[in-house]
Amino acid sequence: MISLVHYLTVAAILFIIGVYGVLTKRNIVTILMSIELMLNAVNINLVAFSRFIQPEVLTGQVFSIFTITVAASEVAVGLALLFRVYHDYDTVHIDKLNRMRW
Amino acid sequence: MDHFPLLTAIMLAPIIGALFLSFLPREADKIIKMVSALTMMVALGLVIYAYEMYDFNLGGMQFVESRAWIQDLGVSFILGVDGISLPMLLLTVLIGFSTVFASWNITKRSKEFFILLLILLAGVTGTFITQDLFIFLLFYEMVVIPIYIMVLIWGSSKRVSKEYSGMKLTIYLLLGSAFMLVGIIDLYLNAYPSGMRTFSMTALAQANQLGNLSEGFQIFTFFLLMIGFGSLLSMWPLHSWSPDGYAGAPTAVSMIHAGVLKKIGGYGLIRIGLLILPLGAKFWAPWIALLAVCNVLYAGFIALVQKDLKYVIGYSSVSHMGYVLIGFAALNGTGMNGAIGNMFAHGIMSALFFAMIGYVYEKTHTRYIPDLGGLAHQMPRVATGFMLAGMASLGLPGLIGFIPEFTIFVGAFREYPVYALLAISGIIFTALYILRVLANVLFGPRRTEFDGCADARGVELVPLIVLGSVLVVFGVFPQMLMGMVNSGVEPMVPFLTKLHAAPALLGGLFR
Amino acid sequence: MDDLVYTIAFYILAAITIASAIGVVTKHNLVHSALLMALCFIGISGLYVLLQADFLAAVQILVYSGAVAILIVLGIMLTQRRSMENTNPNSGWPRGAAVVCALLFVVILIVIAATPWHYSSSMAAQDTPSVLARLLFTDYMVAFEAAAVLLLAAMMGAIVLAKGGEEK
Amino acid sequence: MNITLLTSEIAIICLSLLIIILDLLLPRFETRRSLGYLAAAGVAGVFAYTCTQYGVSATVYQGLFTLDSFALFFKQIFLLAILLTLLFSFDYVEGLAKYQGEFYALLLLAVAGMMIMASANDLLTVFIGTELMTVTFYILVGYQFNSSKSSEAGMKYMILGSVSSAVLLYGVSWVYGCTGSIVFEQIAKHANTSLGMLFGFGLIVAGLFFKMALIPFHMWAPEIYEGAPTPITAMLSMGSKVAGLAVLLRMVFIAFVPMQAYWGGIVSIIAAITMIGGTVIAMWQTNIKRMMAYSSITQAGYMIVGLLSADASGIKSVLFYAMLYMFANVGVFATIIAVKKHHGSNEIKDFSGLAQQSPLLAVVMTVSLLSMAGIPPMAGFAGKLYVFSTVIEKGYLWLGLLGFVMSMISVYYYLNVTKVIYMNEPCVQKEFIVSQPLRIAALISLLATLWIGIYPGPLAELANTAARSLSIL
Amino acid sequence: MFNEYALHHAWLIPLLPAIAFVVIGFFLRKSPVLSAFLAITMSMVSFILSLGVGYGVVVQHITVEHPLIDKIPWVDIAGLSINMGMYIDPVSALMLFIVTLVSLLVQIYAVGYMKGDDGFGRFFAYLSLFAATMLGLIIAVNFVQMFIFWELVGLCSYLLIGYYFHKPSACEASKKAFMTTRIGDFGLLLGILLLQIVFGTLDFAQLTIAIPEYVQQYGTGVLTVAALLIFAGPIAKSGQFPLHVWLPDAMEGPTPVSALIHAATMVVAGVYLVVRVFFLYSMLPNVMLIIAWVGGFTACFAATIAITQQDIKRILAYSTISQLGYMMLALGVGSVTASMFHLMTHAFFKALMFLAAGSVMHGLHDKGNIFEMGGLRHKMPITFAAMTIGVLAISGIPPFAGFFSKDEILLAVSEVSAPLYIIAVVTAFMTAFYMFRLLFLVFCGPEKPENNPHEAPSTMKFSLIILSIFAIIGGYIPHVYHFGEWIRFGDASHEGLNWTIAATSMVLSVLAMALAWLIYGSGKVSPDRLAMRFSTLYNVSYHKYYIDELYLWLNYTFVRGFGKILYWLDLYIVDGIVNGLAKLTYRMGDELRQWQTGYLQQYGLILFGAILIMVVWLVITAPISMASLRGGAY
Repeated sequence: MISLVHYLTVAAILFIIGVYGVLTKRNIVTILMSIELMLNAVNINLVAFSRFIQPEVLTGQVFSIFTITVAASEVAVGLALLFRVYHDYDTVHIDKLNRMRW
Repeated sequence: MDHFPLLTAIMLAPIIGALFLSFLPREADKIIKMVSALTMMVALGLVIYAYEMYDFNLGGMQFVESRAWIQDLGVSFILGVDGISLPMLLLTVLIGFSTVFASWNITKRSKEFFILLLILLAGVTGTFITQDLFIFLLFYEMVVIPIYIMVLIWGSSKRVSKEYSGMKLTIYLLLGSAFMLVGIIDLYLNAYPSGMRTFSMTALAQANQLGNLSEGFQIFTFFLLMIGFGSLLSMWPLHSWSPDGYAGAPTAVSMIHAGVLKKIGGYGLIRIGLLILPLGAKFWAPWIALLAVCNVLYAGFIALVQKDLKYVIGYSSVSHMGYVLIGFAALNGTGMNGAIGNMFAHGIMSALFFAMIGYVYEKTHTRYIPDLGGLAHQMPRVATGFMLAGMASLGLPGLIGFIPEFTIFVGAFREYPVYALLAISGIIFTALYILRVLANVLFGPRRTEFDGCADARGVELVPLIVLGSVLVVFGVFPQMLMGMVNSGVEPMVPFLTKLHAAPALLGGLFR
Repeated sequence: MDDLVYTIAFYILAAITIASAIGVVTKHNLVHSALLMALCFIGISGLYVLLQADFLAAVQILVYSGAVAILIVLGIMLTQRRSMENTNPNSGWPRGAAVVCALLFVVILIVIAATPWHYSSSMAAQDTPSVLARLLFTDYMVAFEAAAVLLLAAMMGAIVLAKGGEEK
Repeated sequence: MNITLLTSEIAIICLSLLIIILDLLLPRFETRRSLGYLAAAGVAGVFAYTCTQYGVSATVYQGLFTLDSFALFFKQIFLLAILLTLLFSFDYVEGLAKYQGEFYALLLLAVAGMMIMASANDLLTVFIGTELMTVTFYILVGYQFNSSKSSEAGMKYMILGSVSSAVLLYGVSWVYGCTGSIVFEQIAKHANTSLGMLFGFGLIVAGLFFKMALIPFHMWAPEIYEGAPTPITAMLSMGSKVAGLAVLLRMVFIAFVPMQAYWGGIVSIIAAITMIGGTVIAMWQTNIKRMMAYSSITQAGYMIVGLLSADASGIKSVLFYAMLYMFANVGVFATIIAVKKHHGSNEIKDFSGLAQQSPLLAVVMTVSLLSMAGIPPMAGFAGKLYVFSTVIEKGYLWLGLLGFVMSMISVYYYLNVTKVIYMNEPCVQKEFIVSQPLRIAALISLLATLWIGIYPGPLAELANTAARSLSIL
Repeated sequence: MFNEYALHHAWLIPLLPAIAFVVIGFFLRKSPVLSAFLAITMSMVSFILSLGVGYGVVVQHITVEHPLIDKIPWVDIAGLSINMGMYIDPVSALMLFIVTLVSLLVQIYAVGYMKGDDGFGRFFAYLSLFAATMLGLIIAVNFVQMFIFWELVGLCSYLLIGYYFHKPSACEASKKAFMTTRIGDFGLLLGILLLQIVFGTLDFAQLTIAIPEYVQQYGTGVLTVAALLIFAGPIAKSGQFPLHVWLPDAMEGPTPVSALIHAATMVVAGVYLVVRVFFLYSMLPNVMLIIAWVGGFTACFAATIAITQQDIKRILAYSTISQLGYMMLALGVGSVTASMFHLMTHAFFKALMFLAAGSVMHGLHDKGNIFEMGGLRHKMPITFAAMTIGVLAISGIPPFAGFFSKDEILLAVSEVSAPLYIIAVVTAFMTAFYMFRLLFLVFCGPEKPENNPHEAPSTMKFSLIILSIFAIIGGYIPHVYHFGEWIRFGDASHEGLNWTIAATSMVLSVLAMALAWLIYGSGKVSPDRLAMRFSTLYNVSYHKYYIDELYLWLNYTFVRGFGKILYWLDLYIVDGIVNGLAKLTYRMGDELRQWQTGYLQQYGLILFGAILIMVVWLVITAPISMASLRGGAY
C-alpha cells in the first residue's frame, strides 16, 4: 500500500538531489535546474499532504500552484541574470564568480 | 527659584552654544571663540549662583526639576543637585570655562573644535545634575565620541599614535560601560517588580530598604558597576587607557578628561554603587581599597620614570584616583567627604597641569622632559601655574589638595590601617615625581632654544587665573568646598553607620 | 488489484523521477541534464495524478516540462557556444556536499519515520480545478494577486536585466 | 470582507504600475527624476494614510490577511524606508544607464511584497509576499549594468535566495502536513511537537534567518550588499531584514507558540554567534557597503534577541529597534551615496575629509553609525536598552552582557569610518555636491535618531501598541 | 593696652607677612624698592606685635600649663573638624620673638645682599611667605594647623633653596630638601592620623587633657607608635640623623635664607614641635630616650663631618645640624628649658655667623671655599668682629650667649645619662675646633691676592651689629632673668651654673681653639699631612660618611628601578593583556572572514550545514523539552 510516507520519501530524495546539485554543480544552469528539483520536491510533499491529511480541502494543491508560479518566475529572473553574468564574466561557472570576498 | 529651571539652563547653555556655533561661518574664528567663552561664562555664572543659593540647612536635592519622560520604562527627566553633585558641577563648568581659553590658540578647524567641546561639556554637565539613571546614561557616553574626534584631529602623541590612543581610550571606556550598563539594567529589573519599575535614583536607593535586592544580587551587580565606573576612574588594573589617552589628546580634552570625566566614575560609584547597592559596596570595599593602594603606588612609581610630561601627569592622575577610591572604600562619612572633595581638587589641579603642559607644548613643540628645562626663565607665569598645580598635586596644605587628602586619610586609616599606610606613603612618591618634573622642566640653566617662546599672556592666562585662584582659595578656605560636600555626605552618615553595623554577607538591617 | 496497479505505477513513476533527477546532477552534458529534468517533471506529474491532483498534473506538464524546460534550454543555447561535452562539471566540495546531503537525508528519513501521521479518511475532493479556482479567487485572493504582481515584476525584471546586460 | 484593509498595498502597486506607464509615455531624453518624485510623493501619501489606520485590527479573506497595529508599524517602517531611500537615491538612479522608471517601479513592488509579509497571516501569503520581495530584489541587485559586481551579486543572491526559499517551502510543507493548515491561528491550534513539526519549524526559521542574514545563514549578505546598487543595499538591509523579522515575529508568536521551549536555545546561540561574528569580521572591511553588511548582520543579531523574551515587551523592543535601525541605515546610506557620487567608489578611505566637505553628512554618518553601535544619546542606545532589558529579565544575563560588549567593540569599526571622515584631509579637491532631497533624507534620519534616542517615549508607546496587537499575547 | 591688643591679635603676626607676600607676589614683583619696603615694614610690625605678645605673656602670667587659646572653625565635616587659631604660651611667645626678630634682620640684611638680583621682588615675597608660615606654625593650636604650616615652611624652604633656579645644583638641593622632609612628614602625618583615630581630636589643649587619661586606661602602646611616627617629622625637618642630608645642600640658597631658615627658624621647628607636644612625649620615657640618643648622635656625627668640610656655609650647616642635635638631646633628657634656651641663643649666633659668612661671600663674589680665603680681617673688620662673636658664642666661651645655654644642656644631660654627657662634651670640643678653624682660615693668615674683598653695605652691617649684640647678651640676660622659670614643662630649671660642668666645657673649648690655631692659624702642623695621616677617617668625614651616595644609590636602584620594572609591567602585562585581547578579537575577525571566500557553493554548504545542525538540535532537544510540553493539542 503506497502511503504518505512513500511520497514523502520520494520528495525527500528529490530534495536532497536538488541540494546536492546546488552544492556541487559548477554550471549555473544546472544549479537552477537543481533548485527546480527542490521546489518540485516541495510540491510533491504539499500535494501528498493535501491528499492524505486533508483531502477535502485543497490547500496543499493551491500552495503548489503558487510554488510553480514562483518557480517559473525565479527561473525567468535567474536566466536573465545568467545572461548578465555570462556577458560580464564570459562564463557560466559559478566558481568564477568571486570578485568580492573577505 | 521655583519657576526658573536653573539646572536645565545650565545643561542647555553649552548645547545652545554649540547649535549657535554650527550656524556660524567657519572663518569667523574669533567670534566662534567668543561665543564659546560666553556660553561657558553663562554656565559658570549660573552654577556659581546655584552654589551660592544652595541651602545648606535644608540639604538634600535642590533646584529639583521633574518631568515625565518615558512612561513605560519609568524614566523621568529629574534634575537636581545636592552637596555631592554641586561641587562636581562647579568643577565641570570651571574647567569647561578654562578649556575654552586653553584652546584659544587653536586655529585648525576651530569651529568643529568648539562645537565638540561644548557638546562634551554639556554631556558632562548633564551627568552630574540628573537624578535618573536613564538620563544619566544618555549623558554618560555622550562625551565619548566628541573626545575621540578631538583626539584624532587636534591630538598629538609620541609613544603611540594618536589614532591608537584615541581608539583605546574610547573602546576601553565603552567596554567598561558595557558592564556598567548590564549592571544598571539588572538593577533596574530587580529593584522593583514589573509595572513599578523606575530609573529614578532616589527610588532605586529605597529598593534596598524594601528588601527587593538580595545580598548576592547586590554583590554581583556592584561588581559590574565597579568594572564600569572603575575603568572610567582608572582603577587599577583598568587604568591603562588613561596615560595613553591623555598623551594623545589635545589640551582641552586632557583637561576635561582628567579633570571631570574621571570623576564621573567616582560619582557613579557613590551615587549608584553605594547608595543603591550598599551591601554590594560593603562586600567589595576591601577589594577596592586594595586596588586603590595599587593605584597609588603602582602609578606613582611609574610616573617616576616617565619621560613625556603628559604621561607623568597621566599616571599621576591614576595615582590620585587611588586616594579617591580608598576614601570611598572606607565607607564612612569622613572618607566619603574626602573622596568627593579630592575628586574636585584633583580635577582642578590636573586641569591646570594639563593646561600648562598645553602651553609648553604649544610654544616649545615638545613634551619630552629631557628636552625641556629652565622654562621659568622664559615663561614665569606658566612656571607659576606649573608650580601651583604641582604643589597641589603633592598635597601641599594651603592648596586645594590637602584637606581632601587629609580627610581621606583620616577616613581610610580608621578602616584599613595597612592599606591606608601604604596609600599615604604615596605622598612621598608623588612628591618625588612632581618635583622631578618641576625641576627638569622649569628650572635649570636658561636654554637659548626656548628664548623665542613667549610667556602666556592675555586670554591665555584665563585658565591659569581661574584654576589657580580656585586652587588657592579653596585651599585656604576649604570649608567652601568641604562644607558643600559635607552637606551631601552628612545625610549618608547614619546610613553608612548602619551599613558598618550590618553583618557582612547576611543582610541584617538591610534586608 | 487497484492497489497493486497503484503501487506499481507509483514505483515506476518514482523510479523515473528519481533516476532522471540523479541524471540531472550527474550528467556531464548540459543538454542531457535539461532533457532529463523535463523527464523528471513528467514523472512528477504522474505522481500528481496518482495523488488525484489532475489539474496540478496538467499544470506541471505545461509549466515545468514545457515552459521551464524550454527556458532552461534557451539559457543553455545562449550561453554555451562551444561543444556540449563536459559542460556540466562538478566543482568545489563534492565530498562535503555529499556528507551534508547524506546527513540531511538521514534526518529527513528519521523525521518521516518518527512523525505520527494522522491520515484523513474523508474522500478526496472531486473536480479539483473548480475547487482550486474558487479557493484562488476567494481565500487566497491576496496571494493570487501578489503572485500576479510577482510575475509582472519577474517579467519586467527579466527583460530589463537581459536587455540591460546585452546593451551595456 | 473589508477590502479597504488592503488599500495601502493596492496603492503602492498601482503607484508602481502608474510609474511604468508614465515611463513609457515620457520622452526618451527626459530624465526619470520626475518619476522618482512621483514615487516619493505617492509613498508619502500612503504613509500618511497608514497613520490613520492605527487601532484597526481586522482580517480579510478568512483571516489570511490581517491588519493590526503590528503590521501597520512594520508597514510604516517599510514606507518610511522606501520614502527616504527614494529621496536619497534620485541622483544615484539618474546615474543608472537606463531603465530608471522600472527601477522605481520595481522598488515599489518590493515594498509591496514587504507590506504583504507584514500583514500575512498564513504561510502561503507569507511565501508569496517574501517571493515578491526577493524576486524583485534579485532583479534590482543586478540592476547596475555597468558593474560586473552587480551581476555577480544578483546571480548569487538569486541562487542562494531561491535555495533558501526552497528550504523554507519544504519546511512549510512539513508544517502543513503536521497541522493540516497554513493559517497561523489554525497551526497554533493544531500544533504538536512531533518531529515533523519541529523539522518544518526549523526549516522555516532557517529560511527566515537567511532573509535576516543571521550567522551562519549570512554568507550571501556581504557580497550582495557590496555588489548591489546602493539604494538596493539600503533597502535590503532595511526592508528585507525587517520584513523577515516581521514574519518571524508573527509566525513565532502566533503559529508556533507551543514550541516556545524549543527556540530559546537556538535563538540565543545564533544571536550570540551573530553578534560576535558580525562584529569581528566587520573590523577588517575596507569597503563601506561590505562593512555595512556585517554591521547589519550584527544588528539583526541584536534584533532577534528580543524574541527570547517571548512576551509583549520583547516584541516591543524588537519593533522599537527595527524602527531606529531603519533611520540609522538611511543616514548611512545617504552618505554613502553622496560620497559615491563624489568619488565613484565605496571604499572607506573615500570618506576622507568628509567633515570638511559636508559637515552635515559627516555628522549624519557619525550619528547613524553610533546609533547602530548603541551609543547614547543616539537612538540605538534606547533600542538596546529595551532589547537587552527584556532578555536580561528572562535570565539571559550573559547574552545581555555579550550584546553590550559586542556593541562597544563594534564601535571600533564604526569609529574607523568616523576617523577617516574627521581626521583625514579631503583627497579630491572638488566641490562636494549634496542634492536637496538627499540632504532632507539625511536630516530626517539625523533628527529622528537623536529624537528617538533622547525622547523615546512616543515611539516606545507606538511599538507597545503594535506589540500588544499581536492578539495571542 | 598694647599687650592686650597684641595678645588677642596675635593672629596678625603671621597674617601681615602673608599680606606682604600676596601684594608683592602679585603687584610689586617688578619693583625692588617697594617690595623690600613693604616686606620689612610688615616684618617690623609683626616684630613689634610679638614683642607685645611676649610682654603680655609675662605680665598676664600665661604659662605653659595655662596658655591663651583662641580659635575659629576652619573645616567642619562629618568625622573631622579642624580649627585654626592661636596658641599663646611662653614657648610660642619666645618663638614669635625669635622668628620675627631674625626675619626682620635678615630682610634688612637682604636689601644689601640681594641688591641688583633679577628676582629681588620674588625673593622678598618668598621671605614674607616664609615668615608668615613659620609664624603660623608657631601659633598652631592643633596638629593639623601645625602640619599645614609645617609643610608650608617646607615649601618656602624649597622655593628659597631653589631661588637660583638656573643653577642645577640649587634645583637638586631644593628637591632633596623637600623630599627628605617629606619622608619625615609621612611619619608625622601617620602619627597625627593615629592620634586622630584614637582621640578623635588633634587639638593640643584637648590632647593635653586626654592623653594622661588614656595612658592610665590603656597604657602607652599605641601612643609610643604615634609619638615615634610624629618624631619622624622633627627628624627630617630639624636635620637629625639619618635625614639630615638635605640641610648642608640647602646652602645652595642665598645666604640670608640660610641664616633665616636653615639656621635660626625653620630647622628648629622640629624642636619646637617636640616641645609643643611634650605633653605626649613626657608620658613616654622610652621615646624620650630615643630622642635623646638621636639628638646626641646627630650632634656628634655632624660635628665630625664639619671638621673636614671646606665650604664655609657647609661647615655652618653641619654645625647647625650638630646644634640641633644638641637641642634634641636636651629635649630627650627632659629639659624643655635648656632646649628652648639653646634654640634661642643658637638662633642669634648662628644667624649672625651665616650673615657674616654671607658678607664674606658677598665680598669675595660668591666664593665659598675657606681654603681660598684668608686675611679678611683687614678688609672686613665688622664682618670679622661679627664672626668672631658668633664663634665665641657657639664655642661656649663665657659670657657669650652659647655658654649659658650649652651649659644648661650639659647639666641636664649629665643628670640623666653619662654616655650622652660624654658625647655632648666631645661634640662641644669638636664644635669649638671647627669653628675656630673656620675663623682662622678665613680671617687670619695672609691675604690672598686674587681676592678683592670689600666690606658689606650698610644694611648688612646693621643686621650684623644687632645680631652681634644679641649673641653677646642673649645668654646672660635670660639666665639672670630666670628664663627657666618662664619656659618649663614640669622639668627642673637650673638656677645658677654648675661650675664643674661649665669649667669642663670651657676648658675643652679653649683647648680646641688652641688646637685649631696650631693647625690652621699658625701653620705649625700641616692640615694636609694630618689628612694624609688619617686618610680613611678624613675621607669618611670629608664625604659625609657617604650617606648622600647611599641615598642616591638607594633612590636610583630601588625607587627608580622599581618604577622601571612597574612600567615594564604596565606596558607589557597590564596593557599587554588589553592589547592582546584587542588583537585576539581582531585576529578572530581575520580568521572568520577567511570563510567568506566568494565561492557560492561553499556558502551553500555552510548554509545547509547550519540548517542540518539546527534541525538536529531541534530534533534532539525535542524529547528533552517534550516532557514539559507533553499533552499539547492535536
